[in-house]
Amino acid sequence: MSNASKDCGSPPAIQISRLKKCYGAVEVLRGLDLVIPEGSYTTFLGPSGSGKTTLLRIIAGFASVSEGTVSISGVDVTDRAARARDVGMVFQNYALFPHLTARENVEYPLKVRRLPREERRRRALEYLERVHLAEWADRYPRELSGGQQQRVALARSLVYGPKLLLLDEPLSALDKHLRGQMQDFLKELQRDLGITFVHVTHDQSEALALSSLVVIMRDGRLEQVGSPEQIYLEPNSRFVAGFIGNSNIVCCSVTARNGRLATVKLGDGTEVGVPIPAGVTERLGVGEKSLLLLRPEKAETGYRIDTSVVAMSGPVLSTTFMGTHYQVVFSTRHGEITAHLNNDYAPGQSVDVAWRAGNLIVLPAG
Amino acid sequence: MSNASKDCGSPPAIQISRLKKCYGAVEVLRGLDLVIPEGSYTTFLGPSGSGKTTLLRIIAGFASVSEGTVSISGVDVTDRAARARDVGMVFQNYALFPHLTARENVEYPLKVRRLPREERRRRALEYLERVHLAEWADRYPRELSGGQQQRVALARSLVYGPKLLLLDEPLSALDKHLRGQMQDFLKELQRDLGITFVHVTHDQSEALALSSLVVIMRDGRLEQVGSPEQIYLEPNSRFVAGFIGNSNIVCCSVTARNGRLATVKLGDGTEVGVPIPAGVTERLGVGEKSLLLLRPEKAETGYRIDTSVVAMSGPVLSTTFMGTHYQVVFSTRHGEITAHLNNDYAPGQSVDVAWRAGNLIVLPAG
Amino acid sequence: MPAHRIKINPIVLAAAPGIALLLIFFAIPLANLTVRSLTDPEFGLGNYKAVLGSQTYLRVGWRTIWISFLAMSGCVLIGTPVAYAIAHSKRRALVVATLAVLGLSFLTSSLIRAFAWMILFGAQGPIVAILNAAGLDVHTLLATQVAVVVGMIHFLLPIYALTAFAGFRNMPFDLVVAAEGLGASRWYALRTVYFPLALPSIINAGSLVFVIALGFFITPALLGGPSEMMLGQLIAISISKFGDFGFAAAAGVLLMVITLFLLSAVQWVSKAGQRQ
Amino acid sequence: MPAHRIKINPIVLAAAPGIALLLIFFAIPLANLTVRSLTDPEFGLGNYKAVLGSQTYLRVGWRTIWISFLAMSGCVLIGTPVAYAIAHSKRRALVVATLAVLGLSFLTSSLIRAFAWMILFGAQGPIVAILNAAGLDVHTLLATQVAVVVGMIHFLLPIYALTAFAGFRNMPFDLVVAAEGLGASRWYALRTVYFPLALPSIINAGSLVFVIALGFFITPALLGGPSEMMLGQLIAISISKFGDFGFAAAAGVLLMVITLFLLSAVQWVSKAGQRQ
Repeated sequence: MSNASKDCGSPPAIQISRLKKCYGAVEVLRGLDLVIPEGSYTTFLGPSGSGKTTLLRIIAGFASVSEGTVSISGVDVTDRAARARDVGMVFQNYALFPHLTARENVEYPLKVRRLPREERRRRALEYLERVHLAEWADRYPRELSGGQQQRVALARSLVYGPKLLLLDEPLSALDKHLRGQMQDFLKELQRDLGITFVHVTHDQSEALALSSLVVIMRDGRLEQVGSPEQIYLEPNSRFVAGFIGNSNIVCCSVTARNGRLATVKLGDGTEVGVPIPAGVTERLGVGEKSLLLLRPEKAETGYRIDTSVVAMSGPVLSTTFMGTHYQVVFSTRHGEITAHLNNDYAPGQSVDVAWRAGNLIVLPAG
Repeated sequence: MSNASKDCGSPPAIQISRLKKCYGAVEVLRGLDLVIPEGSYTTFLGPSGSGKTTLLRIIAGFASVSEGTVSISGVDVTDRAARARDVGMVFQNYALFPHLTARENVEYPLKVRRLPREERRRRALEYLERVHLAEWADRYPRELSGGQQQRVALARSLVYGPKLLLLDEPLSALDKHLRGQMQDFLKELQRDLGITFVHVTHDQSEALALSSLVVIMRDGRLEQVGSPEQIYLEPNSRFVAGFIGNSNIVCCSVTARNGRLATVKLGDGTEVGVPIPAGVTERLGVGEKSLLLLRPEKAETGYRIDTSVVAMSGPVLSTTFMGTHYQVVFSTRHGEITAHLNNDYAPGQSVDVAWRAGNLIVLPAG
Repeated sequence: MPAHRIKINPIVLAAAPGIALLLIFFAIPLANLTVRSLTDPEFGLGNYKAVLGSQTYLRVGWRTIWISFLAMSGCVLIGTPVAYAIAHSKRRALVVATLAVLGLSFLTSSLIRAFAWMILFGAQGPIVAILNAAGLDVHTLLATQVAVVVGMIHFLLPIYALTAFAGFRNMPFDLVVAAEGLGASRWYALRTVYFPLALPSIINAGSLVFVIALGFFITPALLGGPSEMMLGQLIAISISKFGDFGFAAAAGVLLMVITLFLLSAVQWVSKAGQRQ
Repeated sequence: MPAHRIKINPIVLAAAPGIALLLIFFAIPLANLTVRSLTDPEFGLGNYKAVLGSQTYLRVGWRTIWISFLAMSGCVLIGTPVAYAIAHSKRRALVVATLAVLGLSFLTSSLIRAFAWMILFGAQGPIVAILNAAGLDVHTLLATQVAVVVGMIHFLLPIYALTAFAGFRNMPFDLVVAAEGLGASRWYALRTVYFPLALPSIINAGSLVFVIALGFFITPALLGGPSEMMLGQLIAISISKFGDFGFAAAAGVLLMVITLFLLSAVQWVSKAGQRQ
C-alpha cells in the first residue's frame, strides 16, 4: 500500500521503499512503502507490537534496516548514522541530561556543532521562550514537571533547525488533562515552524486530533494511510474501523452495485443503499458477504422507516451517563447494539433508533 | 461536605467521620465526612496529590489515621489491622505472587482462612471462571497478559466473599482499548455480585462510565459528592466543572433571582435566565460576580436569537476532526470559545453558535 | 541479503584490552599453579597423594568445610534479619546507621579485626576475666574453635548482610502488604510470600561467605591453634616453613576444586528447587 | 491527640538482636584495640610516639598509601572499560563469560592468588625466563614493587569491576543514544554525558578498592620484600615476631584513622564537585 509521491516541487520529507526489519527470525516490518509529505503532521497509529516505534527508530537512524531504503528530503540515508541525519527526536521518557540545566540541555546540540558560546546561549534561550520556559532555563530536569521536561526535550530537538521532528509516544507519560494541553501546543508549534512532525501513538483520538496524515499499522504492515476524515469515514478494513472509534458491526450481503453505491441486505431482510469507501471498491462484489458499520454517535431517534435508514429496536440492557451523551446498549436481532443518545433509558425499556444510509459504512467481511 | 446517611435499613458500606491524615507537618486529608452506600459503585476522582489513594489505603487499613474514624458496615474499624477488615483490594500493579500460579494466587486468601484443600480449589476455580480465566489456572503471572493479571487479582480479592472491594487505579496500566473492555467487565461484575466497589481514578470519563457515586477530591478535601449526572450537570465549583469535561467559561454577573432560576448578564450586555445548580444556591446572590459554563458539545447552529439562548460568533481559529464531531475554536468578544459541531469550518470563516439557557451552568466566581 | 549490515560494536572494542588482561590475570596464575602442583619436585601426582593420603591433612580438609559451614550459618542467622530490616524499614536513621556500621566493618582490614579478637579472647582479655569471675576455670579462649568461628563471622557478616541487602532491596515488599490485605498475619505473609521469593538472595549471599570462608587464612591463623588448622594455613605453612611449593600448589588446587564443587552443588540444588 | 497511634515496627523488632550483635562486633573489638594501644606496656601515648617518631615506620605509612594508590589506578584504568562493556553490551555470551571470570577471580582465595603470582614472578617462573631470553639480567621479580602492585590489582580488579558494573548497570544508556541523535559522536557522547553521570560510581568503586588495599597483608607479605613493607605487615610482624601488642594496636588504630580520613576526603571532594 502506498500513497503517491508528488512529482512537482520539493522531494517528500520521508520516502520509504520496500522496507523490512527482522530481529533474528522475527519480521517486525514486512515490506513497507510510504511517502510522508513535507510540512505534514503525520502520526503512526497502531496497537503495541505493530512496528510503529521500530519504523520511527529506523527513520531516526537508531535501528538498522534489513532490506529496503529510507530517504529524507530526497537523500538516501539508509546507511547514515543517526548523528548525520539531522533530524530531531523526542523520546517517550524525554531523555534529558540530568546533570545539565534546561538551557545547557538545549545548548547541547549546538555545542556538538561547535557554535560560539554567545550564539549558543542566544538560540537556546530563544527556543526555551518558544516553549514558554525562558524563566526555567537554569533549572535542572529533576526540578521540572513532566510537561515542562517534555517541552525542554522539544526545544532541544528543534534548536538546531532540523527539517524533521520525530516524536515517540511523547504524551503517554502525561496525565489526561496535561495531554490535551500538550496536543494543542504541539499542533500549534508544528504550524508555526512549518517543518514535518512524525508522531507515534497508540491513542486513536490523539492521532485524529493532531495529524494531517494518519498511518495505521498492524503486524508490521501499513493498514491504511490517509487524512483523519478518510480513516474515520472511509476505513479500508474492519481492523481500521474498529481501531478508530467504537462501532457496531452487523453482517450483511451486497445485493446490487451502482457505481460508488451498493445495496446491502441485512439478516432481517432490510435493504439499504450505502456509499462504498474509496479503498474497498474492488472487494465488494455483488453477492459477497460484507459488514455494515453503525457508529454509535450517528444513531438517531424519531425517524421514518424507509429505504434510506437502517432501524434497530429492542430492550435496553444498560445505560451509562457519559457527560456529553448517554451510552445505551440494547438487544436486537442483530446482537447487542450501542447507541449514543441524549436521553436516559431504564434497563428493560424498549428503544428504537436508526442510522441514515449516508452515515453507514460498508466493508468486506474478514 | 457530607452526603446524608440513610437512616432506614442496613448501615452504609463505609462511613468516614472527621478524618484527618498528616505525614509530618503535611496534612494530606483535611477532615473528611463521607458516607458510601451499600451496593454502590463509587469512584474517588481527583488529580494526583488530591489524597484519593491515601483515603483508599486508610479504608483498606494500610495507612493509619491521624484523627477521625472509619466504619465499615456499621463497625468502627479505625484501629483494626488490614487483615481483620475483610475487604478486598486490587492494587495498581496487581501485586500477584509471582511464585504461585493463577489458581494458587486465588487460593491464597482461602489458605489463610484454613479452608480445606478441596473447598479451596473448588472456589478458586469458580472465581477464575467468573473472570473468564478457568483455562489459565495453572499459568504463572509472568505468563499472563496485563489484562489477565488484572482479572486474577480481581478473583483473588473476591474469592473470600468480602462485602467491599477497593480498587486503586486498576486500569491505569492497560492500553486504551483494553481499558474500555475492563470498564464494562468491572461494571457488570459489580452488578452481578451486588457488593460495594470503591474505585480510585484520575480519569473523569472512567469515573462517569463506571460509577453510581462520584467523589471528587482536591487538596485533601471533598470537592463534590454525587451521581455522575449531578457532577456533570450541576457542578458546585469551577474546579469540578473544569475537571469533568471541557468547558468554555465566561464571566457574568447575577442581575436577578427567582427561586432556582437566576438571570445573568454577560460582558456584552446579553441577559439570560439559567437554572441554578443545587449545591451553589447560597453563593449566587444578586449582583455577585459569577461564571457561565458553556459545554462545547451543547453548542448549536441555526438558532433564533432571544432571551432563551446565549449566542457567540466570530472568526474560526482552528478546526479539528475528532471522529464523532469537529472541534471548532473561534474568537469572540468573550475570548476563545470551543464548540463541537457537525461541519467543517475553514480557519477565518465566521461561525455563529448558541447555547440554550437550559444547557447553561452558572457558578460562583472563584 | 546485501542490505544486512555488520558493525563492530564500539563497546566491545573499548573493553577488549581490559577483558584480555582479565583473562590473563585469571588463567595464567591458575594454570601455573596447576602445573607446579604436578611437576615440583618431580612430574606426577605425588603432591596430591601426599595431601589426600594423610589422615591429618584429610582432617584439615573436613575441618575447613565444617568451620566454614558454622561461620556461614552464623551469618545467615544473624545477618538475614538485619538485611531485611535495612532493606524495608522506613526509619532512615536506623538504616543509615546500620549500613554505616556494616560498611565500616567491611572496610576495616581483616588483620586488624582478627587482632582485636586476639586481644579480646586472650589470657589478659575481658572475656576470660568475666568467665573467671563467674567461677569458670578458663585461661584463654584463643586456639579454640569458638574463637575461630566468632572471628570469621565478624569478618563475613558485613559481606553477607550487604549482599543479602542488595537482593532484598529489590524484593516487592508490596506483596507482603497485599498478603496482609488478603487476611494473612505479618508472619504468615513473610513465611509464604517473602521468604520463598527471598530464598535465592539468601542462598547467593550464603554461598559467597561460605566460599570466602573456605579460603580463610588470617583469622584461623591468629585465633585458632594447630588443632583448628584450615587448608589456607596448611598452604601458607608449607611455603613459609618448609618451602614445599609443590605440596602447597596441590593443596591450593584441591581447595579450589572443593570450592567450585560445593558452589555448583548449591546452585544446582537451588535451581532445581525453583523449578519444582 | 489521642487518635495518634504509635506502633512498634515489627521489622525493627525482628532485626534488633542482629543489629545489637553487629554493634557489639563492631564496637567492642575496636574499643579494645584502642585501649590496648594506650595502655600496653604502660598508660600513655608511647606506642603512637614509637610509630610516628620513626622515619622507617613513617616511610612504611607513605608507601602503604602510594602502593594502594597505584593498585587503585590500575583497577580504574583496566576495570572501567570492562564494567562499561558488561553493563551495556548486548552480546550476552560475552557478558556472562566476563562476569563468570570476575566472579571466580573474586572467589578464589587471596592466598592462592598471591601464591600463584609468587610462582609466576619467582626465580624459576616463566616471566624471568622470558626476560632472560630477551637478554635482560633479572633473577627474580619477587620482592619488587611491581610484583606487589600486580598482585594487588589481581585481587582488587574483580571487586572494582563488579562494584562499578553494579553502578553502570543503572546508568541511563538511552541518554547516550539521545546525544548521538542530537549530532554527537559516540566518543563525544560518552565524554559529555556518560562519564559525568558515571563518575560517582567510579569514585565509589575506586575508594572501595583503595581502602581495601590500605589494609592489605597477604599479597605484599608474599610478593614484596622488606623494602615493600606495608602497614598491615608491620602490624603482623610486631605481633608474631616481637609480641609487641601495644605497638601493633597503635599501628592498627593509625591505619584505621588514615583509612577513614582518606575516605571522607574523597567523599567530600566528590560531593563538592557534584554540587558545583
